[in-house]
Amino acid sequence: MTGKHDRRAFLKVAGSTGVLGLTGLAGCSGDGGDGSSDGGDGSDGSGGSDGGSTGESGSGMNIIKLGGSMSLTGDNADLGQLYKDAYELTIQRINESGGIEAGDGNTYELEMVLRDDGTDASQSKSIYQELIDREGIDYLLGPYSSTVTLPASAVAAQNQKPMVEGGGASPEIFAQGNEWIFGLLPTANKYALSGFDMALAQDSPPESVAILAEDDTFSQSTAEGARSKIEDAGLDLVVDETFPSDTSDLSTSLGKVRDEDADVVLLCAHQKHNIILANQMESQNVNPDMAMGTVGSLNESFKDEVGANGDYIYGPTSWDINADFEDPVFGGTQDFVSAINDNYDSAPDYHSAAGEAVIITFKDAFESVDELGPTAVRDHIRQASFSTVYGTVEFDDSGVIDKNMLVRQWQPDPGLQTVYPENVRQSEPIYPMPDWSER
Amino acid sequence: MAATQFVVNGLLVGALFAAVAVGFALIWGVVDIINLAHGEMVMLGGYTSYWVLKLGTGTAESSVLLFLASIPVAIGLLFVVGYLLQRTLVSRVIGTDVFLTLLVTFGASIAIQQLAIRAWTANPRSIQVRFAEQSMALGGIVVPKMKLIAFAGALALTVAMYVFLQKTRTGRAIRAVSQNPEAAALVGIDVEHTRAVTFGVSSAIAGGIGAFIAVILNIQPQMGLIYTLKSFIIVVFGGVGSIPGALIGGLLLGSVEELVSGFISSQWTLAVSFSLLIVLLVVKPKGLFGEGAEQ
Amino acid sequence: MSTTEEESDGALRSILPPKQVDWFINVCDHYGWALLLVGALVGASFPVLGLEGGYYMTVLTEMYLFAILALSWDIVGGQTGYPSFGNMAFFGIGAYATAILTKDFALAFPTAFLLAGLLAVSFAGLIGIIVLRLRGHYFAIATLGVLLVAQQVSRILDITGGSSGKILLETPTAETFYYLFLGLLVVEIGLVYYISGTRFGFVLNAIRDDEEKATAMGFNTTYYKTAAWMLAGLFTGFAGAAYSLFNTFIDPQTAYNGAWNVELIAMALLGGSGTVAGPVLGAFGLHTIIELVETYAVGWQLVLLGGAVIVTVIGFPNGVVGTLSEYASQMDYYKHGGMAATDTDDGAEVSADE
Amino acid sequence: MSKATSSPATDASGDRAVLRTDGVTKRFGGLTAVDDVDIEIHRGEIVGLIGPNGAGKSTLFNCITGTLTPDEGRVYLQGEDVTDWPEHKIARAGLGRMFQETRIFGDMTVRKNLLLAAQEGGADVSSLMRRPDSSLLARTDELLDYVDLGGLAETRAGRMSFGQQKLLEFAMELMSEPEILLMDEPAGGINPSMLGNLIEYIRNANEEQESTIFLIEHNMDFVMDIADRIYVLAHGERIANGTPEEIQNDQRVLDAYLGRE
Repeated sequence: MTGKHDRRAFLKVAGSTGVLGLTGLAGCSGDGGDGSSDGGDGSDGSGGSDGGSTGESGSGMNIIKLGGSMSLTGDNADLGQLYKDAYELTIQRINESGGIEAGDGNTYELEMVLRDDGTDASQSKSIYQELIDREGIDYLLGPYSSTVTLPASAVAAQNQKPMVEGGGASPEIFAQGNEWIFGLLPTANKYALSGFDMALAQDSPPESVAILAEDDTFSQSTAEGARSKIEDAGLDLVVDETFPSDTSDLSTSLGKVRDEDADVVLLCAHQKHNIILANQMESQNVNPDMAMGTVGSLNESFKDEVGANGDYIYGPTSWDINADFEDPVFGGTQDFVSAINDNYDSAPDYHSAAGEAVIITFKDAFESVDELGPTAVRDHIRQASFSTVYGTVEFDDSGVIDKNMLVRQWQPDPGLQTVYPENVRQSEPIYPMPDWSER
Repeated sequence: MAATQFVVNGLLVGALFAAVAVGFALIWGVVDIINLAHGEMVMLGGYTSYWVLKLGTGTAESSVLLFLASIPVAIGLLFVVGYLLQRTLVSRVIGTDVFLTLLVTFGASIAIQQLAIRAWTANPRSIQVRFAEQSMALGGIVVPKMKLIAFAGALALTVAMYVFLQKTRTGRAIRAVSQNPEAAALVGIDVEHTRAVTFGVSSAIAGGIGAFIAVILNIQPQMGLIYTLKSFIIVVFGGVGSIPGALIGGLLLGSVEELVSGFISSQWTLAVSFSLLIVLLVVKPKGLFGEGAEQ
Repeated sequence: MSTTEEESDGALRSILPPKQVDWFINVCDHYGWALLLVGALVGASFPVLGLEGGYYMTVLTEMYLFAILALSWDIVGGQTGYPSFGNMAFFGIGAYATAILTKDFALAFPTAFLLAGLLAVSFAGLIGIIVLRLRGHYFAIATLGVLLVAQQVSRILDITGGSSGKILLETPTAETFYYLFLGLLVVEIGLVYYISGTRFGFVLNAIRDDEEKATAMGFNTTYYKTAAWMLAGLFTGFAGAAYSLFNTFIDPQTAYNGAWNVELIAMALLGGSGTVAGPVLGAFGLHTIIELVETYAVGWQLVLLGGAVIVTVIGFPNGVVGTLSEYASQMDYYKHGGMAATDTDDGAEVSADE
Repeated sequence: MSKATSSPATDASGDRAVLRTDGVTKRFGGLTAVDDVDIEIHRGEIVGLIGPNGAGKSTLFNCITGTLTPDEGRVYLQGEDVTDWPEHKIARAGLGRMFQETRIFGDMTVRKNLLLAAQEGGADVSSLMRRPDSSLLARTDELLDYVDLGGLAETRAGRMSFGQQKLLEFAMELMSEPEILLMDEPAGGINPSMLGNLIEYIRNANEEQESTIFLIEHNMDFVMDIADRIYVLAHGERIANGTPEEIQNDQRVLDAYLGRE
């Protein structure tokens, strides 16, 4: 595990900021003095500029440091934990199996520095800046959620360090001409598309759609993608509502959905609003043929909260947990799934798999380049192609993986089932979903 | 038709806002403190009820009666929390600068909220109450049964509070302290204790409402702020120190918000309520129904 | 308003004799300008002495930023007695203004920066006319309302990039921002220090202590407090204007950050609100602590912030500088007879009219 | 406009009034707090205003200072109609006011309190943005010595005793040299020895600087001793006007006020 390394990093940091802390407080008091005599440790400087992110570990093995922030507390702590588990396990496995035989001929162990951003976008920039400057990290792991990833990606670009992320899907991230960012999730505008494809393939395809979208960057992108799909498919968009993140009551919006008798309800939002949706659809007596939440509707914690009200709800995923892709570290997808289940509390989902693929992306690059360095690694990642538990990884010109979403549904009997596309599905979708009075 | 439905939705939740605001107004009137941690009392009440059911029955699904039985627990526990909050923290800043009192309660609010996140994670939770039919339709208007029960519960709590203040000995002591603490002390009222009881009672009601919110909406550690802000708006609408005013203010705010979200967009509800608040403060600083909002 | 603490501080007295403190404060008072100059020079010399762009420069820059924000807050909150919970609204407006002007209108940063300041100050004037009629609780919550509404509006509008915000990759260098924030801070300290010795400054303090009396003495208080509010808006707006590009990213949550608003109040309070040095020192101190907590006690930052606010308010309401100068002035008072030449102690402070 | 009625008995004709009210009336709801009151005060006079509680004395003061706007009637300061002026403008035109409860700026130093009171330079920005010059500082020292607060210039005013604060407030009024000073119960709540000092200061100011003073007072000994002339209000109406002796012998006053005590 990385505990040992973390502690060493901790001590190093403690030493340098201790100086800052003391001098910082020793300003002058009294009117007019601005006390800017503090923090004067230019000599200490940035620990990173010399060390780079490679160095000697205690055991004589060379190490490469990967660093990033994650939502370990705050709104998205549950999902953040999935990434953290996957990162940790993958790195542990790599190191146990002898580390990485890099293209420069040396063997390296991986070390991870993962900070908590508390799901707060305003922390993101300073955390990444700190990781680069003080920890000397050259290879960045992306954070979770688009809002946090956006500022982090700007730091990567400015410092010219490659960042591979499995947690930010907003197309905004990739629309900046940023050449240092690589995303493993399909962009948000694709999230709802497979769901529509599935519905349109049914015997009695839907005619009208209601979109309820949270006003954050990710959800707005998913809604945007859905709108153009709806237009292309000739569907009727009967309700299109945007609501603020702190809303906890969707009953008025759902009332409109009921009055318009929409066939499909698409909730572009995170877990909290999926819970509200599931409960209030029942209490507002809304009976569409299909209800889908874009993120957070497939988690176990979602189902725990809503119980039977969550049945028949759909959600997209970028990864089929039942698939079997080859993987250089775990062997195959199923090995990964059981390894996560054995070692951690939370069951894996596509966030976990994407997290695994983030590490493998770097591993693949380190093994392939002749000389370790941010630019060489970046250049390799751009044209790399390899298989992981998550599937085949290849990035397009803007830095996003080329992948479509699968659709899963909570079914009363077997539970969560992959229902689309047909070639990988476990069961037929239960479509249309039964009315509340018939359950 | 649509408007009627929006107003009904608004009234149903507005009663909950009102009951929360009544406690907020009481603290404001009696102790002259804006309790920015008031929303956290709602949150804690919700979690109390949630955990009582979850630990008692192993699941957060419950029958109506079982759920209603959990409310006294929330009320009792929150009374203690409120009482202690006043005794340990707030009493130390009473009578100092307004702004210090705001900061202390705000500090308490952040601390409670963050500790709640650490204890229970930031995931939203809800209590499921089962009915054969979740809602009933009255002339085309959909009324969820549980919301109706919550509405009645909120009104009952508000009325109980009113009666408590008017008819009981403690209630009279509270009113005496609110009018003149010095004189109240002279006639033998323990002012500190009375203020703490005020905090306790207000928090208890907020806690009871929190339990209802856990059923009809959901609860989350950071949910408090919005209830504090709504309470403030409602109290300004209704006038400080007026329980009927707060009740009407709450119903009004609920309806306005639902109408805005129904006809415009729920993105605008907060902006509209606050703009109304500021306009009202400037035009009619004593509230629509109040006698004395003057600081 | 504020309570005086006459508690016996015998132990403190022997470690830190009030005389020394008094002397120290006098020195700082007398050589205020020299100290400011020295501070500015020391600050300006770090990059020359080899502080490269990077973590420490970022931390220092952020310290200057918070000092600007805390001092600006204090012009209105501490000096004039109008505690605003919505100062970050000016910050957000400044931040979005430069972001939009440089990215969408391709203006040069200096032009955008000045325009942003102008915009923030006009907004402050407009809002000030409305909210400065309110006092106490009402003022505090109304300003919070302004902040929340401004945030929500930026979330809805297209030009602000909606909830995605704006990424700004073409920015000046880290050194530029270092000097810009340092310069802003030095100018602001100088200005506030100067004002605090003029009758304009006295009027602001008078409004804080007793606004009715100030009016009865012939001061149009609306005029003065609006001026103070706009001054605060100007510097807060400038800080925001520089911040969006410094941060390379701006979104509604970052621009109108309610938590920062509390943080900067805590800074002013901790250092000593109503003084010049207090908010600046408070900002340096608290920001250092917050940086440390972010690194070591991950996830506890906000709990600590809440705790720190409570402890400060209850135990230390005058802040470091305020407590010290009060402590020193005790000396002064007793030296000149203190309460000796006195009379019935009032108790009759219940105001009959109003 | 002016009704020019009932000029006061002791009117030394030709002496222009510093302050004159003309039929001032103020109602609150159904209650008439001040009812058609005429007052005229001349340079160098000390005039008392007495009356039972609730007679409308403070309301009349508030109407004069502009804190309240009268429903009817006019207020003239040095011949100028100031009825509709904002409070601060009236103050700036030369009307000083001491409140019933002592009001000084507690968190500012004694010196700053005094500097604030100085009227020099008016209220325009350019003069306000200058630091106080040395002659002004010298004056503050002089005044502080005069009221026995010498040496306390740098003390936080709120730290001083109640009596000292009252003296500071008075010194502030001396500093601003108003055309007329309205005092609401200056003798209230301070001890006898300090009251003696205060009487002396008021007298001196009146004699040496020709200060004009209009004061509300409940302490009859004090007001009979110090005032040149006294107005009596009851139920909002002016029921008497005259020298202390005349007032003491006025039957209506005795009925309405003194009789009750």
